[in-house]
Amino acid sequence: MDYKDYENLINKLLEQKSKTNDEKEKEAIDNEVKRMMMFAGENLTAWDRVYIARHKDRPKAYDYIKKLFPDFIELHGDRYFGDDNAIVTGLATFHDMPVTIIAQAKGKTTEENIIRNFGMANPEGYRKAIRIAKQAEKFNRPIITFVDTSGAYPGKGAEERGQAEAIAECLFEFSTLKTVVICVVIGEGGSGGALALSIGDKIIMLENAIYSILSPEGFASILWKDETRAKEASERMKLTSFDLKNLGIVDEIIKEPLGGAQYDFEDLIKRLDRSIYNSISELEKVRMNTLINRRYEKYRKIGAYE
Amino acid sequence: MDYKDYENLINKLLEQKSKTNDEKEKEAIDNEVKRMMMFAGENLTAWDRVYIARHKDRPKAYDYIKKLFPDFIELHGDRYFGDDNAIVTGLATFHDMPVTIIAQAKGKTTEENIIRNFGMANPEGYRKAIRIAKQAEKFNRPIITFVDTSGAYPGKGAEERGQAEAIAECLFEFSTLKTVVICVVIGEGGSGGALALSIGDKIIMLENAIYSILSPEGFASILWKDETRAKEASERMKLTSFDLKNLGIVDEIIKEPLGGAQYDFEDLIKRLDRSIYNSISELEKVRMNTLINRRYEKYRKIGAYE
Amino acid sequence: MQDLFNKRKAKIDSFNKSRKKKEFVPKEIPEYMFRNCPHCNFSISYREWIDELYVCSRCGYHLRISANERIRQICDRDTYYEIDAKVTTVNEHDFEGYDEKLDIAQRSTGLSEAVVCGVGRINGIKAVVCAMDSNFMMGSMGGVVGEKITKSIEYATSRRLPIIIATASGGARMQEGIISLMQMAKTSAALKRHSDKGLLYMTLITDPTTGGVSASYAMLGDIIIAEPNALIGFAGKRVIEKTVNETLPPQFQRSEFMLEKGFIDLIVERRDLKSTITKLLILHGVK
Amino acid sequence: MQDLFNKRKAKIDSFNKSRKKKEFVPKEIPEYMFRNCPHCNFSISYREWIDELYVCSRCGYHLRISANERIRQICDRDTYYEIDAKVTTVNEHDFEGYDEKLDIAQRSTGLSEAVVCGVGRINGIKAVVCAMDSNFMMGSMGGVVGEKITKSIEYATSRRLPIIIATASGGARMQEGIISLMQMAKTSAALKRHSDKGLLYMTLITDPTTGGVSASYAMLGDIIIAEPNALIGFAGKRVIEKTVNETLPPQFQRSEFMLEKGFIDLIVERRDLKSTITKLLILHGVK
Ligand SMILES: [Zn+2]
Ligand SMILES: [Zn+2]
Repeated sequence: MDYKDYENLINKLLEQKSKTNDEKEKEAIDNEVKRMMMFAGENLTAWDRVYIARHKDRPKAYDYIKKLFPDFIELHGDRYFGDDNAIVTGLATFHDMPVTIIAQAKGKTTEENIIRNFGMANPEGYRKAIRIAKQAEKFNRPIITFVDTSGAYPGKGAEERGQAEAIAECLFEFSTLKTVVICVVIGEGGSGGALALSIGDKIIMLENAIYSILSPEGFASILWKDETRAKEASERMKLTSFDLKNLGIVDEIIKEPLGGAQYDFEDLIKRLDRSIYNSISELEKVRMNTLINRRYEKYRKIGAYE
Repeated sequence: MDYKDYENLINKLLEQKSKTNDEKEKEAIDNEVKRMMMFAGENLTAWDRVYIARHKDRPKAYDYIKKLFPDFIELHGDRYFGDDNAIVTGLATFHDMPVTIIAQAKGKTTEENIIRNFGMANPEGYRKAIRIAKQAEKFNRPIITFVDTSGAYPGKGAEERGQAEAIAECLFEFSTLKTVVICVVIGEGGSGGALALSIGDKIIMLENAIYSILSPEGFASILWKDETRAKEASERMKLTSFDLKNLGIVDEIIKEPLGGAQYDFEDLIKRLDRSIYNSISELEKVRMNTLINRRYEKYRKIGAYE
Repeated sequence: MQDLFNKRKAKIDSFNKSRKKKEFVPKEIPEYMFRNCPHCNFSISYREWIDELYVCSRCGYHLRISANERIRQICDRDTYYEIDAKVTTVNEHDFEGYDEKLDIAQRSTGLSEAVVCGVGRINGIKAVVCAMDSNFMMGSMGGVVGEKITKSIEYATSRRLPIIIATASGGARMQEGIISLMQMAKTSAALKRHSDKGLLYMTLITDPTTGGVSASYAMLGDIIIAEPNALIGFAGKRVIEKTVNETLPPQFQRSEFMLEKGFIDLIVERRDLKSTITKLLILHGVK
Repeated sequence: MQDLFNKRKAKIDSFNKSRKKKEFVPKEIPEYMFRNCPHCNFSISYREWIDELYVCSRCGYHLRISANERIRQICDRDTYYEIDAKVTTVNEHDFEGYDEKLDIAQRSTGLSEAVVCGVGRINGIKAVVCAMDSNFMMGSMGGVVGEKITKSIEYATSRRLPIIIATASGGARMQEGIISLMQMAKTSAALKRHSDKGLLYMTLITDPTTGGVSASYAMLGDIIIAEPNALIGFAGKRVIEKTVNETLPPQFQRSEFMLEKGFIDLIVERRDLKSTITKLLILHGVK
């Protein structure tokens, strides 16, 4: 049984509860829900995490921004072609320190998702990210990125305006950006579109976030010509936070409440806040050259063979 | 009588000559033509020069490139949006030295002008110029620009893609470009669209080229609400090479053959080649900091008041 | 010639002296007690216009305001002083009718030129602040405007100060011809030096900002703020319409449109302007 | 495990030894004496294919060629030597069927991986030259490809050499998952260091160059050359068509199209490739 099935069951139970007046039944339902949450939440498969990472109720970048950076000022535009709403950039103070935020912003409602193109950026989104990152470098502001996208937008205009070039330029520029860069994978981290905003000195990943070369559906479709084998693919793709920590790609995992980030967002935010703060404090002590060299080595050693 | 009227007369005389077999008449016509050329060519008004600068037979950037840089390799694209045919960029060897060429390229035929948008660049043209200029800086290549445009293209797309920003960025970046920049005004130098490629260490101007804040027609239309007073405007605009030399904006004038560059292009090229070569040789000896400071002072002092 | 110069200088001097006293009497006060909103036609008392910073309390329309009013709205009271206020044309402009036009502009605005440049404090933070005035020959940029802007930028560079320029300009000062065009190069070059020192430059684009000013310092801000519905563009609407042979939508080249097109960082209403600028200064490490 | 590794190593060693002798016998020679042009169907003798550098003498169609043939066409005879040729996977890939696929690719191409990296001379000018081979698992980039490319870039950086990479890739090596994705970051970072030293990087984009290779080193050249009609893009055509729900024109994502869109510096026919690269090297001050 997948986590999704438990969720359905729980929802049904909760509906049942809302219809009854019998206090005993209510209590029984509560206990059952708790038990199921515990059981399901503690035995999550990779596929369950894919489901949770994409959950519509899962907090999105804007939720994190609102909580972590209440004085956030959004800055728009790439100064070439447009302002991409799939990537949100801006400035804020964080523990009395100016910081730059670059976030892949999925929406929570259909309307918002249409505006945000379901979090799939066009080249102008990546170019905005580079522009804002270079300003962070100029003004010595740490950068915090939030990664949450199924991938870069595979649209016609995106290709015409150089999706490949824009992503490559992100990888190129962030690799030597002379300021501390913290990346937080909060939901889906899919393909080059996610990688473009994942070049940093510290990669933090939420427990139930996923990060992979492409979606399990795409993976199954390419390798097995069968999109429906996505579940099977997810189990082999090493896309969970634990897999990525083992591979040395992720530096720190932030534990989530049972069922996912939305179940106790305040607590999660508190721990994430501390983690980001500690990371910046620690990294700001490192000499800039050392920082850039370490960043290089971090990526350099992945897939290094004798 | 304008130069244009003399030109018409001369053309009529030449037609007459082609129809006669009388050697004496032919000789008489030749003498008359010569006399008229001399008279007209030596008494050019500003308006005559506007006519000559825009003449369809006047050599265009490609003519200069072919003669001065026979091994020219064209490089395309701004790496953001498109390749603008109104600005041609590339590399060549010039007296055994690698150089970068950035040229506003009007066409000579209607077909070519349609491709080249009559030499009126879009933002991607200016962004290509910046990209190519920064590469010249990286690889220590002198840059030679050719200026010949009635202005930046006032199109809808041009505005949407930031014509103002693209021109501003040219002015900004060229002002501290760490390589020698030579600008050659070969035809029309109109408004910010021409200025964008005129930021350099030495400004060379062909005798009959013009350079102005906008076209005489536009000038008359804005100031007097009467486009037909363009001729009158041209006389007041100080747009000839001599005016600009007096104002300290142009550093050197290259004399043209009677009637304009096309009447003895080989000779003109020889002198232009020497002038560019001498300028580069001289400027390459200057320390980079001094060069950049001098470039700054060159523009700094224009319109400086106590 | 020298006479003319002395006359103008005297006039400006006396104006500068007089201005100190008048500083907090906004000169936008109309002759009548009420002035209708040019957008929604709502009748608003001038007291309210002043209190609302010349923004229509009904429809939010932002009236064009003078350079001095702009500075009043941005800078802390009694902190602003002009730098190089006396820069003015020493050359005779031989363009027919130009002297008269200048004279009328100077009399009607009380300014010597289309820009006011100086240093002030914004919620205590020191910054160079320049404001253009579209009432002065449409805020056109001639040699003096270019020179004053450049001097202000250089002042900021040498003292490591941030600079904020509020733009309002129809473009180049035609009467000064090529000299005017060259101001684009001069101001941009000065900004490059300022930027290379790691200093902050913010533009506040107000209605209208077109032509040579848009294609130079207006578009070079690290941060580009625009007022709502301000016209921002290089070419004029009529020229474009003639070129492309179509009618442009009303929102074309307006702040909101240009934000969508990627050229404006943020649009800020006038009532939030000072606090936003303050926050941005702090976020750029300016103290 | 170690056995498997030794076995593969031995195989590659023996291949490397054997290759020296075979270097000038192009392996594209087909079994039959004639091979039709896949584009115009013209029947061409294999001698002519070889002489014409695998370009159809009738329609100009550029056949896909192997990495070794590419190197032969670019580098001077007997000047090319591989660097880190023996880099190969030491980890067991636990992805089902991957080892077999690798084995088949290795046998059929005679290569250890989808890229050949080394140093050679181009009309006497020393340069690092890497060539990808689309016959090897569609030129997909896994850890070994990323590592070899990165080592080559680092080699070029430390010796102040220019580097030329001929790309041909369907994208990431799916079987290696996230390791494959990370090669985009690794190669791009290495190129940034190379570039920061003022050194020249040229890409030669050949058919097809898509996915992760296009979104990393393929698009980062100081100069980006493409072969005629090469497919260049990030997303696959079918994915795009599904996304936008329209049929794309045949020229979409082709070299000529991408040049128009501003992403390709120049398109060079194969017969002019070596001379053009030589000229470009000289024009960048490489001797
Ligand atoms: Zn109103
Ligand atoms: Zn063929």
